[in-house]
Amino acid sequence: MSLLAVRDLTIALPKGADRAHAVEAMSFGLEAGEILCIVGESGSGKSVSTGAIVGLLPSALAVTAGSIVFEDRNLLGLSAAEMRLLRGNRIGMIFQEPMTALNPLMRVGDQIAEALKVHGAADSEGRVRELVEAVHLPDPDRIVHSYPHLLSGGQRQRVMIAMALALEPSLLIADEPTTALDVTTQMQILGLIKEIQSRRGMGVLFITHDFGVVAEIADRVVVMQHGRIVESGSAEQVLNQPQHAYTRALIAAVPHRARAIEPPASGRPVLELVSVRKSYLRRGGLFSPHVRVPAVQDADIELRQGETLGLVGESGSGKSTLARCIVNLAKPEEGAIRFHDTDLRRLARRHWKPFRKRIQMVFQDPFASLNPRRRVGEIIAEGPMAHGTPRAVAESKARELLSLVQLDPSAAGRFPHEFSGGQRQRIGIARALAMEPELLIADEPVSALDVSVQAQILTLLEELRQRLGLTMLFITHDLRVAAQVCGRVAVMQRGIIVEQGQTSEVFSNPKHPYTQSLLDSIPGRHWLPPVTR
Amino acid sequence: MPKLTRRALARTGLAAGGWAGIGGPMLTSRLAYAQTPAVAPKKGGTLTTILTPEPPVLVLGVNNQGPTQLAATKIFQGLCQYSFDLKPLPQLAKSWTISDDGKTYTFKLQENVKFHDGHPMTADDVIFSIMKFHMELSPRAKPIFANIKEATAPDPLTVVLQLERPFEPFMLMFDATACAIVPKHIYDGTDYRTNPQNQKPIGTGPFQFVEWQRGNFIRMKRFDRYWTTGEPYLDEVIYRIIPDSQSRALALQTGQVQLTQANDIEPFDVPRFRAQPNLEVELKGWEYASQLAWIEINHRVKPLGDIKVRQAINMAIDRNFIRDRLWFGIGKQATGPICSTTKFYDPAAAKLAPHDPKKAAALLDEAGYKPDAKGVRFTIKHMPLPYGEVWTRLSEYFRTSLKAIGIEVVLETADAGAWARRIGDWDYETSVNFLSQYGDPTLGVERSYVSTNIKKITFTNTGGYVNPKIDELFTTARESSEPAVRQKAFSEAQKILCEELPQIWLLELAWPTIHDKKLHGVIQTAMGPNSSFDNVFLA
Amino acid sequence: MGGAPLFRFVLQRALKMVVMVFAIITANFLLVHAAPGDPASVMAGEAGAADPQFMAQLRAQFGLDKPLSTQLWLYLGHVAQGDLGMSYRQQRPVAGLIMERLSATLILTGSAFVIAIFGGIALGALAARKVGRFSETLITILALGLYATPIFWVGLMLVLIFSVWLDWLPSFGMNTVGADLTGFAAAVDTLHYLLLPALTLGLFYMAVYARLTRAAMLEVASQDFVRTARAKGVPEGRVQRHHILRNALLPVITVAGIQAGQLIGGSILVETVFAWPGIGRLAFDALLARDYQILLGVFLVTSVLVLVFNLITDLLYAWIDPRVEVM
Amino acid sequence: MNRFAGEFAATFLRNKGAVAGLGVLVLVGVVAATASLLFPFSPWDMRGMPFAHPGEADMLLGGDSLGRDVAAGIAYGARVSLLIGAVSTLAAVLIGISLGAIAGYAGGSVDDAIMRFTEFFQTVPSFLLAVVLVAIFSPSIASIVAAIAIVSWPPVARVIRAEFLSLRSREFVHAAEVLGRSRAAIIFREILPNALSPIIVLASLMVASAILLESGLSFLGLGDPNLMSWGFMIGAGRSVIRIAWWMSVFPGLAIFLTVLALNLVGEGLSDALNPRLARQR
Repeated sequence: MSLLAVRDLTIALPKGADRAHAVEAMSFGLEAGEILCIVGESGSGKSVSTGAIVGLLPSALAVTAGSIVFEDRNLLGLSAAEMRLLRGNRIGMIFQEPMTALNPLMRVGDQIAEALKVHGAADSEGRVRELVEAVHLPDPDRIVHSYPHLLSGGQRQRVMIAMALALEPSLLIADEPTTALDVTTQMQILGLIKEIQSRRGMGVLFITHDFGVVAEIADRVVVMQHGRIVESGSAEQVLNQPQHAYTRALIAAVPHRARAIEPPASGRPVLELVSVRKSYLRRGGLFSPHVRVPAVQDADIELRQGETLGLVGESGSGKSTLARCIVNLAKPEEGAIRFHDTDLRRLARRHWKPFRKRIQMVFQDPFASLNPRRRVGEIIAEGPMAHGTPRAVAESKARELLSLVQLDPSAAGRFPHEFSGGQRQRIGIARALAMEPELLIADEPVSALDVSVQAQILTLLEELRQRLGLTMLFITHDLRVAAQVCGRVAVMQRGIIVEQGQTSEVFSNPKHPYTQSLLDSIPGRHWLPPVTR
Repeated sequence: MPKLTRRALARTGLAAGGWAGIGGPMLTSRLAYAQTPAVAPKKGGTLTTILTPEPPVLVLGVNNQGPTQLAATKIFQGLCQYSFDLKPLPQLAKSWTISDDGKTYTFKLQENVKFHDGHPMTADDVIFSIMKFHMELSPRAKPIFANIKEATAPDPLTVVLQLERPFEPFMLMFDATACAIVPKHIYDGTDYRTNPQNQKPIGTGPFQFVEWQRGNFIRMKRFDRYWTTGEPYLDEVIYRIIPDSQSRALALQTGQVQLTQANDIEPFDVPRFRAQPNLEVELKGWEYASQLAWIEINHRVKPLGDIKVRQAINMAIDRNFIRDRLWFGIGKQATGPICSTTKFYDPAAAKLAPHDPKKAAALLDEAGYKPDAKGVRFTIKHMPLPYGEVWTRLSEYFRTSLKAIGIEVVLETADAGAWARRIGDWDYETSVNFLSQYGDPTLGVERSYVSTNIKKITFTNTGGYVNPKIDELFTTARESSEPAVRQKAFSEAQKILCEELPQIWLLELAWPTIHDKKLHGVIQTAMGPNSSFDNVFLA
Repeated sequence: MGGAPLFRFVLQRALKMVVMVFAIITANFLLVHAAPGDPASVMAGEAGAADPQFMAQLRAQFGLDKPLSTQLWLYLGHVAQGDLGMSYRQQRPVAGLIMERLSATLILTGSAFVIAIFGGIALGALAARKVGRFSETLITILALGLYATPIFWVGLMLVLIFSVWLDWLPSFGMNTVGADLTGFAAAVDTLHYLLLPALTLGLFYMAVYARLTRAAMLEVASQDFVRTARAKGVPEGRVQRHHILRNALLPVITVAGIQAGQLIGGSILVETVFAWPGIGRLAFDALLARDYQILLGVFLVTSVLVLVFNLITDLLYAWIDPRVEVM
Repeated sequence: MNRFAGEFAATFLRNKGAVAGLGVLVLVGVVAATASLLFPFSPWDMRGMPFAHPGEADMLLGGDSLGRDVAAGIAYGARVSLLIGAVSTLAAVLIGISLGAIAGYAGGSVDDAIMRFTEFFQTVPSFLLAVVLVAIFSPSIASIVAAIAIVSWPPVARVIRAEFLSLRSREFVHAAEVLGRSRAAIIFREILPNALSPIIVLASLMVASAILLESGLSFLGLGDPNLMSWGFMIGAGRSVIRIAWWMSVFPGLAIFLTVLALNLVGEGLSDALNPRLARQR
């Protein structure tokens, strides 16, 4: 008998949604001691199905058919009170966003103790400490008495795991538990989950969109698309011999093609950063004075005509700040930012204007980077118009650009919210290209996108770069992406560029230990996706 | 009905012994009022009543506002008080004589009068109060007391005032509200306004000050060494400060207070209280004050200087409506510049044109003020009196009445501060005003009409009316010591003023005094609730 | 929060408050003196007669004959020494006048605040808990209704019901005069008088806090940590109280802090209806009589009260929310 | 605004309270607009006996202490109340938006200065300040509107500032900056339109509180004496409440309904403009 057996689970979406069911006829089993990954892109129904298992579906959704048998009991037949007794007791859960998943007003220790208390277990301090130690949190005594905001994301996720494990559940449901974490942290958390799972023989239901993570952790895999399971099997099998077209497409989209080694760019330097320094004044709290926090320290970068430089680092490494300094969204305190032979840092706002045409930027969040109240056509045309292009010219150009980024020119009359994330990112790219820039700065342009869309955008950028001869600064936290896109990379850690050089050189022979640890943390780094097609 | 106790009778009887003069046999009226006492006086009890708005201080002279007078007359007393027909009655003065030339006034004081701090009251205190205290503090008393050539005290209980010129209404200046007797030993040589004792006033009255919680209440208790033995009857008098008129009415209705006076109760509530069986509503007691309300007109503003315009306005207004609908029958329609309760009122001379809007419109047509397309002849501004709701209603009625004859009235609200300033600065077109007449036209009427009193000060002839004949008539009346001569002058003045209408007189005000029927002796003189309450009792 | 940083914080805030208070005094001084009419003319009006000499004498006595800037300078100097000046009309130190009546206002607004905050949070929490049910609708309607009714109107209706019809509670004043009660009896007596005005003032703000609490709870209920709590198997009641309500209180506290001033302002109306001897009424009467010193004093005292209240709110916030310290 | 508007309308219309509120507001608006047709005479005209009971002398809602028609007063008063509510709110919103936008966009010491200024207005009790302002500049519709606007802009400034602070760091604003657009274009074309939805909600509530504030001022005798407003009517009627309850009950009801309606509409707007929260209802 399986630990968990889901049969023909069907969950209806409310009327007016884009499809009838969030999950349709879903069946799978999970054995004790096994890690099952449910993989799918956003909207595939993978999270909804776990909600049904633990009885925490949003009120708008309802299970219309199927059964969920856990430890010989059909969970769908249990009352809310009975479900509550199972949750946190027999079934533990961890979620995606560690930053918001803990009650900010409760001490960490109290939150762990609460998990024990509500199920009638002894909530002694000793037990809480034990749990904290079990998830390898440093300085358990301090952590137990800390409030969540003092902990890093990885630490919080460990607290979540400690809480989920408090009563030694037989089933752990992990819903994208590492998605919001940096790669190095992600690797540690994955290791921890695996360690605990093998020690306790739990069944783990692991939701993810990342095939790298799957390769890292899964015993078996279920692939979902549009609420249906399209393929399932052992990890080995699904990863290396995917059967379903969708699975194959997903795997193919994982960036893996190392860029062909190019000769070092020999053009004249477009952009030179010399000893750029930028710090932030962090507002003190009620009781503490303001603090100056360095964000970028002594950054030196040279970017030559036609090359793509990758700026790689984890969150908080200062890579985005550096990009913002280049386009004058942030004012560096020291150093020079030479664009051709002009030091941009010293320019006043109005003298900056001519350079706006020449340096453009693509942003990370396709939802936040387009003004929701403006039509797409206006969004693209407004840049050139601000620089004197007549409206009619700018608008017809906007339609051309829409075709260039493979959107229908009729999109010009619509609003951003009518488009998907990938489409919006294309609009963002079109907006930047409308200025006909020499230098394009792409700040994590694909990190908010699903893998398949990510691949399309990367391909588009590469095509455009070659066609238009763009020089590009590409900022990313994803080493796979960097490897695919960039000729050279610079690795940043805590505001300092620790290493830079040819991509192949840096990745195959890292000089700096941090670069090494980044490379070691690439999920599924030992797995080479099969080249289909 | 007002009652007079045996004690009071004995006192007045004593005073009746052989004093004569122009003041004449002054006791008749009070005696006439002394009807059979229905209830025997009883000692004890607390009278809770209302004061609104809260006075700034309780020393008469330092402040002479209405509420101050109400409360402070229990603490301070004057030399005399007045009967309903304005004859002087003794208070701190036991008796008085006036020389035949009308220039020498001799007052005999009551014996055994003590201030609340135990000091005996003597002629020195009286002379100090008249010649220094009120002379400095009271703009009303100053010009009259300035006429005193010499004040002397032949003995501690006699005061002799020697006037420069005879002044017939002089005896009307000696009640507590006009000239309260204050302790010389406390005030002499100090700044009267800032004397710390002002916060804990000391007088000779039947009640002594105990406690004042600002915004809440003023408490006074019986003064045990009061100069009339056995009085006062009440143990305590409490004035509660209740700013909201409905709360005041409710307090009276529920018996939380036993007495309301002055403007405590809005006129429209009075019928209700008349119907309440345990309460009694009295309208007498304001004969000395005799307040006359009018539409204040600034003659400098066109076309208000035009006599025809004023006559038209006069005819546009229905005084019966004002009395019956706004004041709910309280008060009396004005017939001229002098109240019917004031001396020298002449019913034959004081005749105003009756309410007649048609004639009013015709008069305006005739004077050349033709209505425009919207029916408006001209627009004037009007500043309502900021003393309560009924005055606002009055101004609204004024606006409606004038609209009917084609005069547009725009109201401009001013609070008490702004109102007083703007009237004093002549910065108004029309407003409403009411003034006390203090029993004699020379004291309270003349000031509003003579050209010599056109000043940038409130309660002068702020409207700027000028008529030499009127100036002459009032001067004659002021300077003559012959009542007949004075009457003639006043009669003629009333006739002229009723034709020229320098102001549009509306109503002789009366203020309802409403009290629990258990409370006796509230209204006995023309001072009404401003009397000392020494013989008021609960039974 | 440790001792030293707390001390430094309070010190900094105190400095800021002093600057703010002087700015307020200056602005109000200029505003109040822009009013037409001065105390001398009002007093002359009240005296029933006046002459120019008398007026000039009054103005000289009050210092109103000096240039405005000199008057302001003198006033600021006095305030810095803790002297709020003399009331023109009452001839008493303003500080004393205000102090006499401040406690009445504090009692009134304090109890109103307690009624408002506890009642409001309770009702709001209940409404959030019962979303979509009848009791939620009832609470929402009640809150909206109270929110939409003029405050003095509520006062009048309460008086009509409880004083006139039922005769349970006195309709005006603050205590039974002459009863000479002390200790507990006096407190009970005052409580009798306090009930209606405090309720009148409190109900409006109760509606505000109820709405706010409900909204905040719904907002918090959608946050991740609530899902975490449920996933731990925490019972619903505990989820509501320990996780949702505690977090939802933060915005309520913020708003309550900001509204402290409004509560004092609103007490003018309530003090008028119930003849409550507080400073709101004092200020209004002073305004009508152009008694600048009192008016300025009331502005000063209420501003200080508001600032102190804001400080308390911030400290309370910091005490409840551990994040504030390092924000 | 095709789909935007459609979704907005749909969410709004789902909220029964908001629809009812809108209905009441429309009714009040219609009565205000047609007052001179419904009652072709001045609301100050004396039409019958003082204190005529409702229904007497052709006065549906009775007469007041001078025999003026209460119903006419309410109809004409609707104009004044709505006018005062709308104009003062508009003024407050304009002040608040300007200051809040400058503070939020400029940041730094400008922000500090403006926020101190705002705090200043929030420190002085607002009703007290309104009373003083109206008293000093003598009660008239202009001074009342100005006073209400002066005491009610700070929340707008705070909200706008907060929105600006958050929107300023949004990527589409950065994009506009990188495109080289002018500051004015960024403020007015990019940020402001996105900051308005909380202001729309706030404004509907501010109109409501302005009407309440006006009635409070009138209650203290600080209303415009030349305009028939609901606050004035209550002020005039409350003292005779035992004789003529209808004089204060009906205008009180008018205020109550209008303010309630505005609040309901405000909530509906809030839900429709923040669909995420609305779904939880």
